[in-house]
Amino acid sequence: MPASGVFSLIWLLIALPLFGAAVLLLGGRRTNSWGPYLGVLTVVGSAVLAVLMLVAMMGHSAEERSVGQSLFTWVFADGFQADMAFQLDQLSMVFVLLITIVGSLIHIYSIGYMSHDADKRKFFGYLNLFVAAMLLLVLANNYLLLYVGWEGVGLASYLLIGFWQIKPTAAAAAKKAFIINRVGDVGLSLAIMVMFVTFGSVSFGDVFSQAGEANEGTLTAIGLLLLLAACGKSAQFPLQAWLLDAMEGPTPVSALIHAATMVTAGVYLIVRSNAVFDRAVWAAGAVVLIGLITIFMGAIIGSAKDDIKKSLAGSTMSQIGYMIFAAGLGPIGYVFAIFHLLTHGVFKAGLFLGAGSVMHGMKDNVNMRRYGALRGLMIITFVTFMAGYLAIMGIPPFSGFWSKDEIIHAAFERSWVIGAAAILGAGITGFYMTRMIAMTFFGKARWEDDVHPHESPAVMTIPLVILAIGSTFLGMALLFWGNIETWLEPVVGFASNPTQLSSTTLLAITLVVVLIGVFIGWRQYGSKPVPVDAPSGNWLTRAARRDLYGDLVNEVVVVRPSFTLARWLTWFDSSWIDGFVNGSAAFVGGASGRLRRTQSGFARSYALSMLGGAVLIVAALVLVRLS
Amino acid sequence: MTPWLTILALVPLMGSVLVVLLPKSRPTLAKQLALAISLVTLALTVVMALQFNGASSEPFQFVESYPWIPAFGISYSVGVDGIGLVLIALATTLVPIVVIAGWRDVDATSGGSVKGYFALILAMETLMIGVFAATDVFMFFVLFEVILIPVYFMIGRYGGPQRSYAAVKFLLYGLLGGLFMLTSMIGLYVVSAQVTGQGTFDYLSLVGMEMDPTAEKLLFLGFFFAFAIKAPLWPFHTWLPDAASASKPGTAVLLIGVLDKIGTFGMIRYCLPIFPAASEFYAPVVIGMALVGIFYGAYVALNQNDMKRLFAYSSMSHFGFIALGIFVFTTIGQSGSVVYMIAHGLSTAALFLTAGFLMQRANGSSLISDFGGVNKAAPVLAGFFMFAALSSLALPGLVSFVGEFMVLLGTFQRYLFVGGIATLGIVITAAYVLRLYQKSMTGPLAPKLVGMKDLGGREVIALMPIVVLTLLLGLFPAPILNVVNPAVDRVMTTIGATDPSPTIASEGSGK
Amino acid sequence: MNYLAAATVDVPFTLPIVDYNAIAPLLIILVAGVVSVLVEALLPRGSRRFIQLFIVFGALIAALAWVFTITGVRVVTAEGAIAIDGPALLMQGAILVLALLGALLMAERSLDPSGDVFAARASSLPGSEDEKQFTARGYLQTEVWPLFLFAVSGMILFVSANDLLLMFVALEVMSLPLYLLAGMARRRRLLSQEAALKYFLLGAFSSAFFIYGVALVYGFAASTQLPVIASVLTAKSGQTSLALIGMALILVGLLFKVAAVPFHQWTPDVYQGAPTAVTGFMAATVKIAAFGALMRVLYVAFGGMRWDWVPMMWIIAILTMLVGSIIAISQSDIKRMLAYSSIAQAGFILVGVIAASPAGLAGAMFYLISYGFTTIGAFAIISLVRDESGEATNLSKWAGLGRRSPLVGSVFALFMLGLAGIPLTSGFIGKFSVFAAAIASGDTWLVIVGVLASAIAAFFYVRVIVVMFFTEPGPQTASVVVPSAFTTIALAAGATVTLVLGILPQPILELVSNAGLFIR
Amino acid sequence: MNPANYIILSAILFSLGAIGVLVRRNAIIVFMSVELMLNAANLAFVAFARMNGNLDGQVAAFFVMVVAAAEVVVGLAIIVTIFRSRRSASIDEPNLLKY
Repeated sequence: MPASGVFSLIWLLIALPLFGAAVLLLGGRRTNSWGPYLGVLTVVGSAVLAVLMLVAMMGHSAEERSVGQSLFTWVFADGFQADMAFQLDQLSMVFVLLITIVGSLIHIYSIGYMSHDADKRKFFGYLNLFVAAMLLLVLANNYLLLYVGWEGVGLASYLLIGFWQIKPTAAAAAKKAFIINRVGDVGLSLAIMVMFVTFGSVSFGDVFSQAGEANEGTLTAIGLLLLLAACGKSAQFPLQAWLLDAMEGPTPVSALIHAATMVTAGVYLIVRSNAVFDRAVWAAGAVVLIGLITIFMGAIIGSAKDDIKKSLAGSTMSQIGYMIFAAGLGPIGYVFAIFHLLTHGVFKAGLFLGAGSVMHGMKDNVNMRRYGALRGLMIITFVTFMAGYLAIMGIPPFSGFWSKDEIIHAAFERSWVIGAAAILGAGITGFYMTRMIAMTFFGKARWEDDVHPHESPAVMTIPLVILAIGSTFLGMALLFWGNIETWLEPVVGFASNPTQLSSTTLLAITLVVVLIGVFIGWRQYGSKPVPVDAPSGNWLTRAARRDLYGDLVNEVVVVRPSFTLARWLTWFDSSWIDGFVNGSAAFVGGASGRLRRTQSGFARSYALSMLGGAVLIVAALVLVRLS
Repeated sequence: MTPWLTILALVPLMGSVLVVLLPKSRPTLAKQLALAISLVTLALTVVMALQFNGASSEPFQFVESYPWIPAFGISYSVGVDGIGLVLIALATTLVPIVVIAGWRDVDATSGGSVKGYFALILAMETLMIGVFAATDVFMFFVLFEVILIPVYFMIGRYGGPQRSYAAVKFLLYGLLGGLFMLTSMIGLYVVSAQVTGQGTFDYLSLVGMEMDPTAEKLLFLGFFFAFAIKAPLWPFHTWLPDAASASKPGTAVLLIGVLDKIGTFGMIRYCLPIFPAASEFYAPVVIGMALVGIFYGAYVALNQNDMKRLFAYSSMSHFGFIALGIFVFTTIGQSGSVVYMIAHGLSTAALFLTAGFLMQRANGSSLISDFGGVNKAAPVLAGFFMFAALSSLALPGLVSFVGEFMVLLGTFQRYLFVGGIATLGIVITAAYVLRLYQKSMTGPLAPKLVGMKDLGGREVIALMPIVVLTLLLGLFPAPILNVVNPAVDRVMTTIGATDPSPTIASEGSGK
Repeated sequence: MNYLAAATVDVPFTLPIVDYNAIAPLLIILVAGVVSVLVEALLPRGSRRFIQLFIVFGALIAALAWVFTITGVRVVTAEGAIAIDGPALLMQGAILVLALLGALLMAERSLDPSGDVFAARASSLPGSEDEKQFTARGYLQTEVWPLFLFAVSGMILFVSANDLLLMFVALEVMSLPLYLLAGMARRRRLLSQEAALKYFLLGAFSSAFFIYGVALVYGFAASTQLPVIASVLTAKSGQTSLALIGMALILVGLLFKVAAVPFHQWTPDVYQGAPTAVTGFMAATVKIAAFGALMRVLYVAFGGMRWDWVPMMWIIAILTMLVGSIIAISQSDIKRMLAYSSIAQAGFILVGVIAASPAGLAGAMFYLISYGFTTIGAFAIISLVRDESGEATNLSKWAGLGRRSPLVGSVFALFMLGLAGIPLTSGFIGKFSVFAAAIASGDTWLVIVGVLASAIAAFFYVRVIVVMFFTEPGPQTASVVVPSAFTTIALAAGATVTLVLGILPQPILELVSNAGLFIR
Repeated sequence: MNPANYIILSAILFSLGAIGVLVRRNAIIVFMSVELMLNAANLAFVAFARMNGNLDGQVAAFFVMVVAAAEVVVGLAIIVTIFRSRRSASIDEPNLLKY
């Protein structure tokens, strides 16, 4: 359906934050005073626009809810065309809402969080850039344009992780994130190429409508390549290593980009490409497997970290693992992947901002072993954090419960083994989240002497409160009021089989497992005093502290060989290739030096060479004649 | 009909002469005059480009032809197709930028003649316009060779400590390539005399000429060798790092940004249409060289401590992409290559100029290890540097992405695995570009840079057009594609290559 | 008795038919030479210079004008001894023009503080009392002019000699004065004298080869006239060994003059030792004359034996190009470097000669003309660069010269680029012409060697530019003397032709191709 | 006597002259060796004239003699000059110009 009415402003959704970014980044220091407000305003503007569009969309019947807007032909050559064109359908809509609303909250929060930073306009510029790119990602109507948003968010993420570039670790983390993401981008690039070679087009419409005609091998290849892309952006195994380092960025960034939105882009990609995955069984299976592995990796890492943000990052990996996992389940899972994505986006944002609020009061210390007993001093933070805590564990009726429960349910529809694994993951979630709560808000105070914990200003707590409300009620709202299944069904399809176990039994089992996790966590960290210096721990703890050796593997398998190769090639270049060039010059020069000695200065030797030449000429002529 | 191309070429030439004739005591006047002339040229280019008819069926537009050396069938013939047009536009755009950026690069105290530098730039502009506009093979060759001379002087006279070595290496390497091309070109002339009875260097007459296959292969080699040195493709590249590191930033911009494009331009304009069968025969070799170059350049760049050398190796890697796109014989690949040429010109300009501004603030050092923390001390400079780096790593949304993606897509379309492997190159590109940024711009401020100033107005003015163009053309590449696509289609028709069609569609048509 | 009787028998004496119109340029120069000798003998010292210059320039211009009026003449005259045809006239004209430029250089008197670049009296001992007196009295040299005129007349005869014997005479008329001129430098007398001695001895040695070859060919063909030799060669095609050896020896003599390897070794020594003006004159004109004779002999007389001499000439050409280019790289004296360069250039011209086609002949002639102008200009500049000990020919003294004197530096750079064969200079068109001819004749590999040699050669030409422009001037840097109009004109002519023939070569290309072939 | 023998004799003389140029150091003797070579040519001319039955060769011999005389004039002048400045007629001694 072509865009009309409010939908003719789809481009404005992106343009508003982009404009903000341009003004802030080009304006320089003079925008420092009013720039942050402009940044907030543009994103809020987009959010308002998005809500208006939602309302308009709800006014249409299910079949007419997808609208397209084409601005101009972007890249074209014989047989190839990619338009600068947008598509706003139900799936995009929920993403747009998530991005703009959570984005707005985080922008507002950042006003307080970044108030003392000299470069805050830059920060807001980057954030705006991120929002614009993310919106482009979810609004694009073809893969190539999606790619622009895809790398755009990667860039924004890079810029924001490295925002405090003066810290070498931050700069290194930013670079690492970008490069690992690039590996994923290779997957996306190649997927686009395979699509073009197969379908002659890269627009969603053409690819999905023809997907049935392609052979399964091709579709599997596309699926796997898209999965690679998703792994990069969503920090799934084996490209997970960057996310933990990304916590070097300011906390609002972690909340917005590395929890709520960007890292979920992989989920979006897979769900968006459901037409491909539905017909590529192996690729879908790989998605499930990757999701499962990451659920546990993330959870284990999250259980061992003392850095509150890194622990949350592990949790994020794990939760996105759930989404990927759900997306791999096919039509029974797509809806819930998105559902969990939305609830997670809200509660994880709340958790991160809560963590940020704690750090704000703790002089930016992130070590949970230096926290403790903060519940009395930061009441709002504590309460909102608890909302997120309960939501992430899936305690009814908090929002995470509804979405996670549906995923576990769907997993059981596929097979009890993966279902059981999903429940186990939920149990570990209970453990590490309890550990976090216990170390941060309960127990004894373990602060350093010069730290005076205090509650954050209203500009930070208000978003916390809003997110906490979201963490509490969003699940119910979406499920019962928003009818998320029927909303998304026209785009992603929906199917459900009855499972062997009744949903009540499943629910009970899940809750029991989670509570076991909570219990273990509380026994370990809540009821016992927490040592300020971390005990060495068992092998799993040690491994988890080192991100399960993800960096080590990268270092040994990729980085070191690359640099060795680079050094070797540099040597080869200078000694052999350039050596050959300079060597031939030196050879000629040397020949020159020797040959000039023949010019002895003695007339008689010249005469000899003349005579010799004459004899040779005569001999040669005669020989040629005789032969 | 207005002789647009001749006017366009003559304006900077006259400007060059005028600048030389100025008194030595008026260096500022020389700069102002050079700037004015280059801006006039740019304006003329814009006016000309607006009159270019993208849909025309003529192979060349703005055609002029006068006999020059009839004894050898040589004429002064100019004309542009879309490819030539955009490259001329690139040259005339970059020249004023280089003039502004290089405003203080040369001063009388450092022993260099100010007016000489700017006169050389203008002379180069003439030659660059001519080389892209020539439709006579001999004329092309002449300009191709002569252009070495101003660059030689620009490197040798105004360059860094290694300038003599670099200049001589550059010139000799270029001459060697040119001489082989000369041999081939003469061979072509002789063949044309045998085939048509009248030897000619006219491009359009030579295209489609029947040749003995063996002769064609040999003649192709001569041309290709010259272009491979110019572009430079692996393994003929070692002059480039030396030349780049010894040059002034402005020289390097013109050298790598525009001049080296003559190599890839030559491949698509001369190698392919004149020697279609040989091009096909050698395509695997060229693709191999290109592929090696992509990774080789990137890996070596990863290990460089000299910024300018790093850019040189990075360019070599990019030239690998460009050559790849040309020799896979797909419309998308070749269009992509042309876009990539423009994009690379712009990103090279951005890189070298920002790096140049940076180096000025560090007493001319170009060692990465001498830098660090610039971001804090000079955010504007760092911002431009970031942008240049992103442009170099082909961030989607920038024009380099359009080029790179089209090249990869075109490659993939023809050779699945080559395309797949080449795509991996984007990771290493990111690695070395970001490593450079990390080492030079982030972290604590390097001791050498204490008290450094951020970019001034002039420097920002020089860089801004590049940024704007890179972004604008990245989001709206139609101005390039509209004129380049028809030209590429013509090349494809000439060499008789057809694009592979999508599997689904072809199955559909097969049914 | 018989002998006496025979003497009294009235043998009818037929007057040889001489087309005086066609050989007038030669006669003009010869007569001028004789007059010049008389001037030297009869007139007082003070008035000689003006009159000599008048004679020299008058004769050269008159001869040149005459050449112009008789363009298109194709005759064999003087009983078959002299052939006036297109190439001959063209090369005569070129020799005359270049000789004009050479005369301008030799007439220059404002360079050396003592007034002249030539020794006041060539025979006087360097540093002797005798010499000092001469210098003190301001005696200046004018003997060079008759020598100069005779040399020019020899050259003019050399390119149109249709008879091997006459060619030998012409060779000697050309060479003998040059031997003397080489030894007349005012500064660095020992070098100059050594150059003269070497030049003379080796020249005489080579002309002995030449004349012995002529004798053998005469034995074979019973004639020394080139067309006759050619026809006898076709008639007696089975038994040509004698002609073969004779040709080889003749070629030795001619290749010596063109400075082809391995007969080249005199060149560097003579070029370096001789007075720069003489070197410039000699480098430009002798090359033309020698190549003119070489081509006439090869094409007219031995065209039928092409398959015998082509392989040999291939090797010589390759050796000449490579040896010249390679040795030049390690030279530090600029005159010596240009000498090796002239050897390399001879190799390139030989490529055109070997093509043995109209295009090859035209190409070689074009190359000769362009090379002549460029080289004479280059030597003109060398004569300007001086320090207190005379000409500063060591490259180290040229450091930064281009920065100190941009105009002179740029012009010299132009000459270097011209010699290197960079497009838009005459050298490029020259190379292009000969290479094109060679490829058309199937000598592709020869051209590839030529290309490689050009690349090597480019290095040392370019090095001069490096020295002049890319190095800082230091205390040892020589200064540039401001010349009088004489050198300035020669210099301007050299530079202009180098540039114009590079950009608009068509008129001269037409000239050389319209000159047609040698008359048989 | 067979005229061909004269040719052989002339070849021998020519070779002797050439060898003389190579082995002798005194400039005068070197020069005389060159003259010997010229005279070998003269002998060949005359012998060939006899064999060919025309007079051209004999005329040629006269020309060569004249040229030789001219060469003597020039040559001796040069040799004398160099002898005056170096006090030696060795051709190995002037050896400043080399390499």
